[in-house]
This record gives sequence, structure tokens and C-alpha cells, in this order.
Amino acid sequence: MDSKHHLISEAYQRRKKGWDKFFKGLFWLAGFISAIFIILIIVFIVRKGIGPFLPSYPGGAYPIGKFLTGFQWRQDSAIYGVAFIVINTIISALGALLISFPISVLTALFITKIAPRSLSRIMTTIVELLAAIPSVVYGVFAAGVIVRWVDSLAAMAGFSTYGGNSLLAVSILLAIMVFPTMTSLAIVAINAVPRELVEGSLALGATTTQTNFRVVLTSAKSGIFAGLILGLGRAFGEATAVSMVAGNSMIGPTFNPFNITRTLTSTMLAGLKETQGLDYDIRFSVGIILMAVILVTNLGIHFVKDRIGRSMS
Amino acid sequence: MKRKLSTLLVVLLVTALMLVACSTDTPAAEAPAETPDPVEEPAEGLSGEIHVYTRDATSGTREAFEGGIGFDKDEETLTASAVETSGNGDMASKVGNDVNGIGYVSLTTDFAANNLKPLNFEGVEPTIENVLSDDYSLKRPFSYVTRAAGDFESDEAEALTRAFIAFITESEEGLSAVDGAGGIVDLSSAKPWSEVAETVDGFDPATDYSGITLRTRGSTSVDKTLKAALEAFQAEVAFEFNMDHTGSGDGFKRVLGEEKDGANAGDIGFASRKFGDNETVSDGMLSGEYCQDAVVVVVESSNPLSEITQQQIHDIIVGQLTTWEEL
Amino acid sequence: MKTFEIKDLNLWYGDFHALKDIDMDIRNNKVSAFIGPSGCGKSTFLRVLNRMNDLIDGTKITGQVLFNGQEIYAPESDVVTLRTKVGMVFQKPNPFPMSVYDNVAYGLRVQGIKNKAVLNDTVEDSLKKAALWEEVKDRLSDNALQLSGGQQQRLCIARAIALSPEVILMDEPTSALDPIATGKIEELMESLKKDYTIAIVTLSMQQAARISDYTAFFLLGDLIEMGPTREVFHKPNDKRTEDYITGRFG
Amino acid sequence: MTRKRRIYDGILNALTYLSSGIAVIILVMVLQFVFVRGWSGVNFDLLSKPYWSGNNTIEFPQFKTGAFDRPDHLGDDIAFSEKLGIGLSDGLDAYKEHQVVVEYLDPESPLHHGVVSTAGVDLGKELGLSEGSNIVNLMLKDTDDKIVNVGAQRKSTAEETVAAMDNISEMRKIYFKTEGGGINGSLKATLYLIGLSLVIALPIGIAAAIYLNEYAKANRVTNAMRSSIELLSGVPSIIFGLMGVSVLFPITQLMGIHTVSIILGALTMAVVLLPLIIRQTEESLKVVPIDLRYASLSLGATQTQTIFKVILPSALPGILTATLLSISRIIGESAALIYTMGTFIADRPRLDQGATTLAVQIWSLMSGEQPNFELSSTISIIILLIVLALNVSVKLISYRINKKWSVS
Repeated sequence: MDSKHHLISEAYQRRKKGWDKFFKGLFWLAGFISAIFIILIIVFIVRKGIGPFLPSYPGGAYPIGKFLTGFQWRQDSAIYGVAFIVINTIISALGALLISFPISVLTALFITKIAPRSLSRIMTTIVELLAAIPSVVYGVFAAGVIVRWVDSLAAMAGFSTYGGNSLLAVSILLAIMVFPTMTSLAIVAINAVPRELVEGSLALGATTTQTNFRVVLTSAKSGIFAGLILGLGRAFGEATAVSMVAGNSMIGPTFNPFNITRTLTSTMLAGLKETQGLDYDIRFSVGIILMAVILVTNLGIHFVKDRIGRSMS
Repeated sequence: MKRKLSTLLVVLLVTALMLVACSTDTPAAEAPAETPDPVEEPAEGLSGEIHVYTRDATSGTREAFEGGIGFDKDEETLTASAVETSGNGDMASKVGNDVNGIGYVSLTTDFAANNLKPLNFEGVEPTIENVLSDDYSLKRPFSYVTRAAGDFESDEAEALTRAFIAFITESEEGLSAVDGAGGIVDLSSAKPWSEVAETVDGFDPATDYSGITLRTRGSTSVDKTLKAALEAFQAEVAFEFNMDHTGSGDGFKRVLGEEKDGANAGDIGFASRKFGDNETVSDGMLSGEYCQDAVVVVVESSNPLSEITQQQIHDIIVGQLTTWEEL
Repeated sequence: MKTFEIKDLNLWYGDFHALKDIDMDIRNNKVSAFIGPSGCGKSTFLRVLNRMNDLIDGTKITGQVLFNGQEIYAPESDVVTLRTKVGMVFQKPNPFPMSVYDNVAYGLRVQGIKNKAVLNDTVEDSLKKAALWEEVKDRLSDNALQLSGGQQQRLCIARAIALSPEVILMDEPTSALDPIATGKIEELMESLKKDYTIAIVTLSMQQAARISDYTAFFLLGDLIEMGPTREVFHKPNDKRTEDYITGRFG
Repeated sequence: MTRKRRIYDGILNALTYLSSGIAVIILVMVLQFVFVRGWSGVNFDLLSKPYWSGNNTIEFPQFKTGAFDRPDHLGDDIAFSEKLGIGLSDGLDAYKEHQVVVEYLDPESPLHHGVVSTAGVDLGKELGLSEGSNIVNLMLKDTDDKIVNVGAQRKSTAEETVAAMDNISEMRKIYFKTEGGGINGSLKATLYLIGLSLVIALPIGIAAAIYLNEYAKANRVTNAMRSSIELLSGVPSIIFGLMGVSVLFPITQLMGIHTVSIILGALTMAVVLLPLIIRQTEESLKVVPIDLRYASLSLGATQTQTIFKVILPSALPGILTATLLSISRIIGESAALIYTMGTFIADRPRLDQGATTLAVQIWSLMSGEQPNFELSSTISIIILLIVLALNVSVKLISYRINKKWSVS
């Protein structure tokens, strides 16, 4: 037998092992860089955001208690209370989910189980297209169309609005924006439900519809909740489009859907580039609150999900 | 339990549909104490709650407006139900879309395009003539300040900055461009640019300035007049410009203040007011005013109101006058 | 001649004791078959011989594994060189998604051999040895995934022998193939054993009986017995071997 | 199946139809909204036209008036000067400002033969008026030897401008603007941004995915890495914008860039894209059968060789998908870029200076004094078409992946 081993050069072997180590290091470095950014972001925002409450802050510390519990946000009088903004943000996001969640779950069910094949393909494309529309375009749409709806709806209900800029407009806008996210995750979750479960239910004499609503949806709930969390994150974090229709009220909280509101992101964005000193730095404090709100609601949903999961099984 | 879940879904859906489908159901409004009761017929325009629109705290228009109506910043506060807008255009489009709105914009604003109606102030119509004759008192200057001498990116940029300032303050071409864009200027002492250009220190029309970018910063109200002037200057000297305008507060800050070396630094800063005491414009190479503008109180165009007094608008701003009936 | 000598080999996956006190010799230019019920550790044992278990997190090995008298788990031992000498063929045909030629040349190329003539010769030679040459000589640049399952597995064998290893490890090489393709692979093994030492894991006792010179029976991580195939099948020393072979359990 | 059951099922099914119907209606409304306002503006000129008008002053050293006949095809709304052979109309520019637009220019018109008087490299070059130009200011001496200025800047109508022209004795100079309102600059800036962001993000993202999928052991450090990257994907883009101007700006300052810039935008977008690229690449790495790795390693390849020669080529379609999705994301992004690239629409974007992408140009147009719905909608249509094309490509690629692995 003619061995090839004499052709293998020692130097090449050493070299390739050297490259192997080098690339392993490089890959690790890339992973490290990717992971470190979130820490950089958090450190930076927290450092900036904590600043205004420390005694060393130039011009004196802003009382943190007043910041966390205040119900007014007025840069002209240097009053910064974030409590009502948090409430507004949560209300507008929940409002959006209230509209969007059932629609997206039912649409996902329609696409995966009920629609004929051709229709389902078209619907999938529609959902993907909605997901791909840039948020600026939604903002333009909201400022041009949604505010009109709200305005005429308010007129019918006997309210006057600020040109349609309102809590309801924000919620409708966000509902449209989170719809594709939640729907596509629900589709994935429903598709992952094992066939046997469905067949098992049908074999027991359940109708297809019963099976869809009882077996499929409950089995897919973990994925559907994942979509809900993602949707909520997007609803909390959306800035450009929301600030086009929020109206930025100085006091709150806003419960009347036709009244103007102020969300955490619209607060951060409003005149951010025009400002300085405390008024600028305190927006980073708002950034911390935004991250905290996203985190806490995520945990809350996980908790609720576990509870539902347990009571169902 | 499963049945409950699907029932829940159905209920949620129906609620959602009702919200989306523009139904006539009265929503369960829990209006907070601050919000006055809804009125019966808001469409009339003369009745109902007044919606006050204001600009952000760094706006020069706001400062000029508040000063002009006798609003004492230290003693009084703006009504808490005011809506804050982010720029002159934002203000114009928001008030134009709200039949109950009242706000204030620059005289350069296109009132018709924004569905706005300008109001006479103290019986005087906001016109260029009335501003020049000092009859109209709600007015403010458009001010400029440049970077400190020697602090420009290049000598050419410095010379070009000098030339541009001379162009908009002295030359016929520059002043008529500002005038054409709605700025209020006195054209009587203007000289042709060809004459003015010779007096500018360090500026040589034979030099190629096409690689130089003039960066202008500051007030959004100066946008329109400044853009016209920059373009007219481009017709005289080939160069580039970059207008990134965000508010009067940034005018000083980005050429001489804390952001002068930041990401948004500029060569010339503008304010739609006089620079303040803490804005030390004397540090700059050049500073001054290039035109006048009037602040105009505006309402939506279908509003029957056409006159307003200083006292009335003051009371509206501080929240003592809250409905159209009281006017 | 012993190619491999294994002494006191123990292997754990985490807490699971997968191989227990294994002692075994593998003779050169013979076919050794490892049989036993699923999960008995025979595949794990096969992977000890070219250190493929290194890739699984939490694997711990004690004992001695000598290849031509050298401890392959010694710190100075080089796993890459070892694998050029101990080739492997897997359960499911797994050609790379590239051309037939590139598949066979892969092993040489990753050792830095770029000489066109050497590559051409080796590819032809290996495909001939794997009894595939006639079938693919006109489609060397076709994607290997277009071959039939049996052809793919022979390609994998060609790929393994292109490096002229001393040992070829085969992990249930025919379990994914139909009987005709299986027959061809078995014929191939017969012809390969004059050049190579072969260790094969198989679930089919008939296959072990047909092709192997030695047979080892594994049960629950223990090596129950190993001997010439004829003896193991006809006069097993251990009751459990006999039970398994006669189909009484397993 | 009881009657009640059937009705109940029917209602439930109808609800799903209804929900999907709402989705369709929303899409139709959004599309209708942008198409009604923007479709008329969609043409190829838009892609090549600059946003800002060119500003030129020209003089006429040898000026002679002529006698021209009004061509028959000119509409009634066009004023025609018989002395200069030019047809003018009143128009509106992108800011809805009044313009005096050149609609027709006789081939023999003296206005073809001007000379640039703008100081700079073009000084003295020949340049004439052309159709589509906007006459901002025209200075002439009339038959009474009086200097007269007409044009858009002087708020003259086309009619008044022509009247002045027909009373001319001597032409002084013309300040005119070329047509603007295009998106050429933003289009280029978007392409630069896409290229640069991908050049930065793809290698890092792919390498990180390789580390996580091929090397990382299942331990706490790896978990921490994974959740960090996961968290990164949940950060709102406004926060990325803040990160860009504070964490990354010093990096571009080291390169000598002291302003917002495309480079800063690209660095920021690279961070935004990392989680997306890592996730997509990992997905496609996971699909590559483990057997291929074993086969390669059993042939004496190192892990690096295995990755570059076997795994990455197999994962290529997935990486391509990640690339296309990244492009979609860059095209749609606005909040993060407003802070890192500024909002000034640059016609000749440079990497070390600020510029707007198509999406930010929309933002810029909408937040200006006169929100420009028409051009915004036109740009939206273009963005939608690009995104649609990218999505179709992603579908085709994933179809190919599925086909490839189902053969074996």
C-alpha cells in the first residue's frame, strides 16, 4: 500500500494547528464583542441616568423620590415626574395588545389550520409585508389617517380631541405595528404542535374547530406567549412613530382614550436634540425606567404563563 | 378551563373590533379631575375647551412669544394641559388640525397650506409693514453667531463664513433672498454682492470653495429664510452647506458652547431671539442679527376668532381662560 | 500483530458509566466486529479508537489505549494525526455537499497536499478500491448528494481510504442501506482487509458472522467476550453471549 | 355533531376569517395611503435627481434679443416671451414654495448661451437655462434704463416675468435653480450604510455564531453570552441611537471625524444587526448535519478547517438570508440613525459626514416646516418595493435550503 503520509509536511501540520488556535480565539472574541455591547449600553445609560440624583450633580441633585413618584413632566419648570409616564406607557401598550393579541392569534390559526392553501400563502405574505414596513411609514400613516379616525370617533362620542393625537391613536398605531410580530410567532408555535395531538383529538370525536381552539391553541400557548412578550417589547420601545401622535401631555396619567398622552419613548425623543443639562441627562434616567418596565413586564408575563400553564395541565 | 380561554379570546376580540370599527359606543371614559367635562357640540368652534399648543422650552419663538405677551417666567407657569410641539412646522400642522387649538408660529409660516388663521394682535395685523413700523409688537430678531476666530476647520471655511455673513447682512442678493422667504429686512442700504465681496477679509472669489461645507445649527424658525439665503449664496460662490437645525438653544451651544466639538458641531449658530446673557457671543468671530420676524398667534382656519389682545392670550396661556365662550 | 491494545478502559458521559474495564486487542489486517444490543457501548467504544468522543462535552476516560504501541490519549499525542491514520465510516452516508472528486480529495487537501497529480491519482485509486470508479468516473464533478445511498456510502469509504489510513472504523455502515447495497459494501470489506485493519459495529449478527474474523460482544458497557468469530458464534464462553446470539434476548 | 355545535364552530371559524380580514384591510389602507399620495412621484428621474436644487448665476456677455413665435403646443397657462423665446409657468417646489418654471426654450433662444458667474471652478464656463429650471431672480435693464428684478424670489408670477422680459434692453444676470426634490443622495447614503454596516457586522456576527454553535460548551459563561445577545435584540432602537453618540462616537473621533457620519451610523447599525445575524447564522449552522462535522474531523481536519471548508459553505444560504434581512432592517431603521447620521439630506454623501437614508429622509421631510407628504409617500413606495423584493429573495433561498437537505 502506498501511504500518503510521507507527503504530509510537519510544518503544514504545525501551521494548521496554529491557525486553528488563532481562529478559535477570533471566534471567541467575536462572541465576546457581541455579548459585551448590552453591558456597555446598560452601564452607560445607568451611569448617565443615575447622575442627576447624586449630590455631586452640577446644579444640585434632583430628588429621586420626586422623579419616581411625580405626576408632572414639565421641562419649563424643571419638574420631572415619571410615574404617570410609566402608567401611560403601560396603558397604551396594553391597549395595543388588547386590540392586537386576539386578532393575531386568530389570524395565525386561520393561516395555519383553516385557510385553503393558496389563501394561507397570500395571508403569510401579507403578514410579512406588514412586518417589513418601516416604522416611519407607520408614523406617516398614523399622522395622516389614524388621527382622523380617532377624531371622528371622538366627535361621535361627544369628545373633543387635540387633532386626533391621543392615547387611542397611540394604541391603534402600536396594535398595527405589533400585529405581524405576534402573528408570525404564533404561526411558528402552532406549526410546532405535534400532528399526533391533533389526530388524537379528532379520533376522540372532536370537530376540527374544537380541536383547533382547544388542543392546538393550548398546546401552542408557550410560543404564543413568546410572541406576546416580543410584541409588548416592541410596543414599549417604539419611538419615532409614537411620538408623531402621542401629543406629549405634561400631566397625567391619561385614562381617557381621546386625551393626549406621553410615553417613555416619546419623552426621550421630544426635543432631545435641543436640550442640555438636567433636562438632557434625565432622559437617560427615563431610559433606565424603560428598560426596567420591559424587564418587569416580561417577568410578569412569564409568571402569568406559568400559572396558566399549571392550572391547565 | 379551555372553554374559558376561548370565550375570553372571543370577548377580547369583540372589544377590540368595537374599538377598531369606529363604532358609536360611548367609551368608558374615566376622565381625570384635570380634564374638564366634554362639551356638547365641539364642531361650532366658538364653544368648548381651548387647546393650548406651546413649543419646547429651548425654543426662541416661545421665548419671544412669552416675553411679548407679558408672561413672567419666574412668577407664572404655563397651563399644565398645554401640548408641547417639537418645532415650528409641528406646531403649524398640529394647530391646523385642531379646531379648538391655539398656538403661535413664525410669520414666515405658510398659513394657508397649514390650514391656519393668523390673528391680529392688539388690533394690529401681522404684516411686514407693521413689523418694520414697530406697530406690531410680537416680534423677535433672527440672530447669528459664528465659531471663534481660528477655531474653524480651515482658513477657507473661516473666510467663507465671513463672506456668507456679509452676504446676508449687506448684499442686495442676500437680503432679497431673505426677504423673498418671508424674513423682514431693510433693503434700502443694500449693496450689490460684487461690491460687498471685496470688503470681506480673507475672502477671494478666485479661490475654489466647492469642497467647503458650511454647517449651520440652531433655531428651526430660521430654516426657511436661511435656506433661501444659502442657496442664493451658492449661486454666487460654489460651496456646500449642511443645515441641521434643532432649536435656538443649540445655536450657541454647537458653535461656542459645550457641544462645539461634539457630533453636531456647526460653523454658524442661529437663534430666533436675542442671545441670552449666559450665551457669550462676543467669543465668536462674528455675531449679530440678519432679519426680523414676527410671532403670530394662530388658530385653525374655520375658527371665527380674528382678533386677540395681550391680556386674553396671557390668560389663556396661564390657564385662567379655558373655554372659547369666555373669550 | 496488534494494531490496538486497550487496557482497563473506563468511560463516563457525565455521571453515566458507559464503558467498564474494557481490555481488548485489535489485530491488523483483520475485520473485528462489535455486536450487542442498542446502548451497550459498542459505538462509544469504536469512537474511543479515533478519539471522536472528545467532541462530546463531559466525557471522561481512564485506562490505556495503545495504537501501534503509542498511547493515543497521552497529552503529547496528536489527535489530528491519529485521525489521518484511523479513518471512519458512519452509519448514515454523509458525503459533503460538494463534488464527488472534492469529497475524496478532502482528506488530502486538509493535510496541505495540493499537488494536482497526486490528488488525481489518489481519487482514482481510492474510488477503485471502493469499487465505485466505474460508476462515477464520468461524473466526478457532480454533486455527491446526487448519488444513490449505497454509492454515497462507498464514496464515504473511498474518502476514508484516500488518506491511506491503517485502520478503518465502520459504525453500522449498512444500517441505512437496502440489501443489494449492503451486499456490495460487504464484498468491499472483504477486499479491503488485505490492506487495512477494519473495526465494524453492526446490529446484524448475520453480517458479523459473514464478514468478521473476530467478534466482540458488548452488554451494558461491559465487554462480555471477544474471540474468533467462529468460536463466538458456535461455542460462546458466556451464557449471555449465547442468549443474545440465539435471539433469546436483546 | 349537533346543530348547536355546528353554529358554535361556524362562529369561531368566522372569527378567524374576520381577523385575517382586518389584517388585509390594514395592509390595503397603508398601501393605499402611500400609493395615493406618492405614486405620481415614482419615476426613474427621482432616483437620479439630487434633493437640493443646484444654484447658478449666469451672465450673458453677448446678448441679443430676437423675435420668436409662440409654438402651438404650449398650453394656455404658459406665458411666452417673444423677445427671448422662453415659455414660463407658475409651479410649486418640494416645499410648496412658488416657482417660475421654464417650460419651453426655443432652440435659438439667447438664454441658451450664458456664462457662469458663480465664483468657483465653473466660473466662466458656458451654461444656459434649460427646461425645468426655476428662475429665482432675473436682473435686467428695461427700455427706460431702469434695473428690474423679477423671478420667484421677487414673488413675480410667470406672467409678470415674461412682461419684464419683453421690455428688456439689457440682460444683467439670471439666478436660477435646477430641479431638485430627488432621492439620489439618500439612495447612495443608504447603499453606503448597507455596505459598511454589513462589512462590520457580518464577520463579527458570523464568527460569534460559529463560536456559540461550534465551540461554546454548555456552561454559565456561554449562557450569559447567549442571554446578553438575546437582550441586545430587545433593546429599542432609540437606545441604540443614544449608544451610538456616546459609546461609538469616541471611536470615530479617533479616526478624525468630529461630526455625525455614515461611519458612525454604520457602527451603530452593526451593533443593531449583530443579534439578528447571530441568530440567523446559528439557525443555519444548526441545520448542517452533525455527521458532516464528524466526517471532516475523522479525516484529520482541524475544527477551523471543518468550519471553513464544510460548515460555512453549507450554511451559506442561511447567511445570505441573514444578510438580506439585515438590509431590510437597515432600510427601515430611523430612530438610531437620526442621532448618529443627522437629518440633513446630503446629495453627495461622504463616509465621514452626515447623511440621511431613505427612511430618515422621510422623517426629515415630515418634521420640516411643511410636512411633505407626497415625497415621503413616494419614498415609502420605493422602500416597500425594495423590502418586498428582499422578502421574495429570502423565500426563494429558504426554499432552496429545504430542497438541498431533503435530497440526501
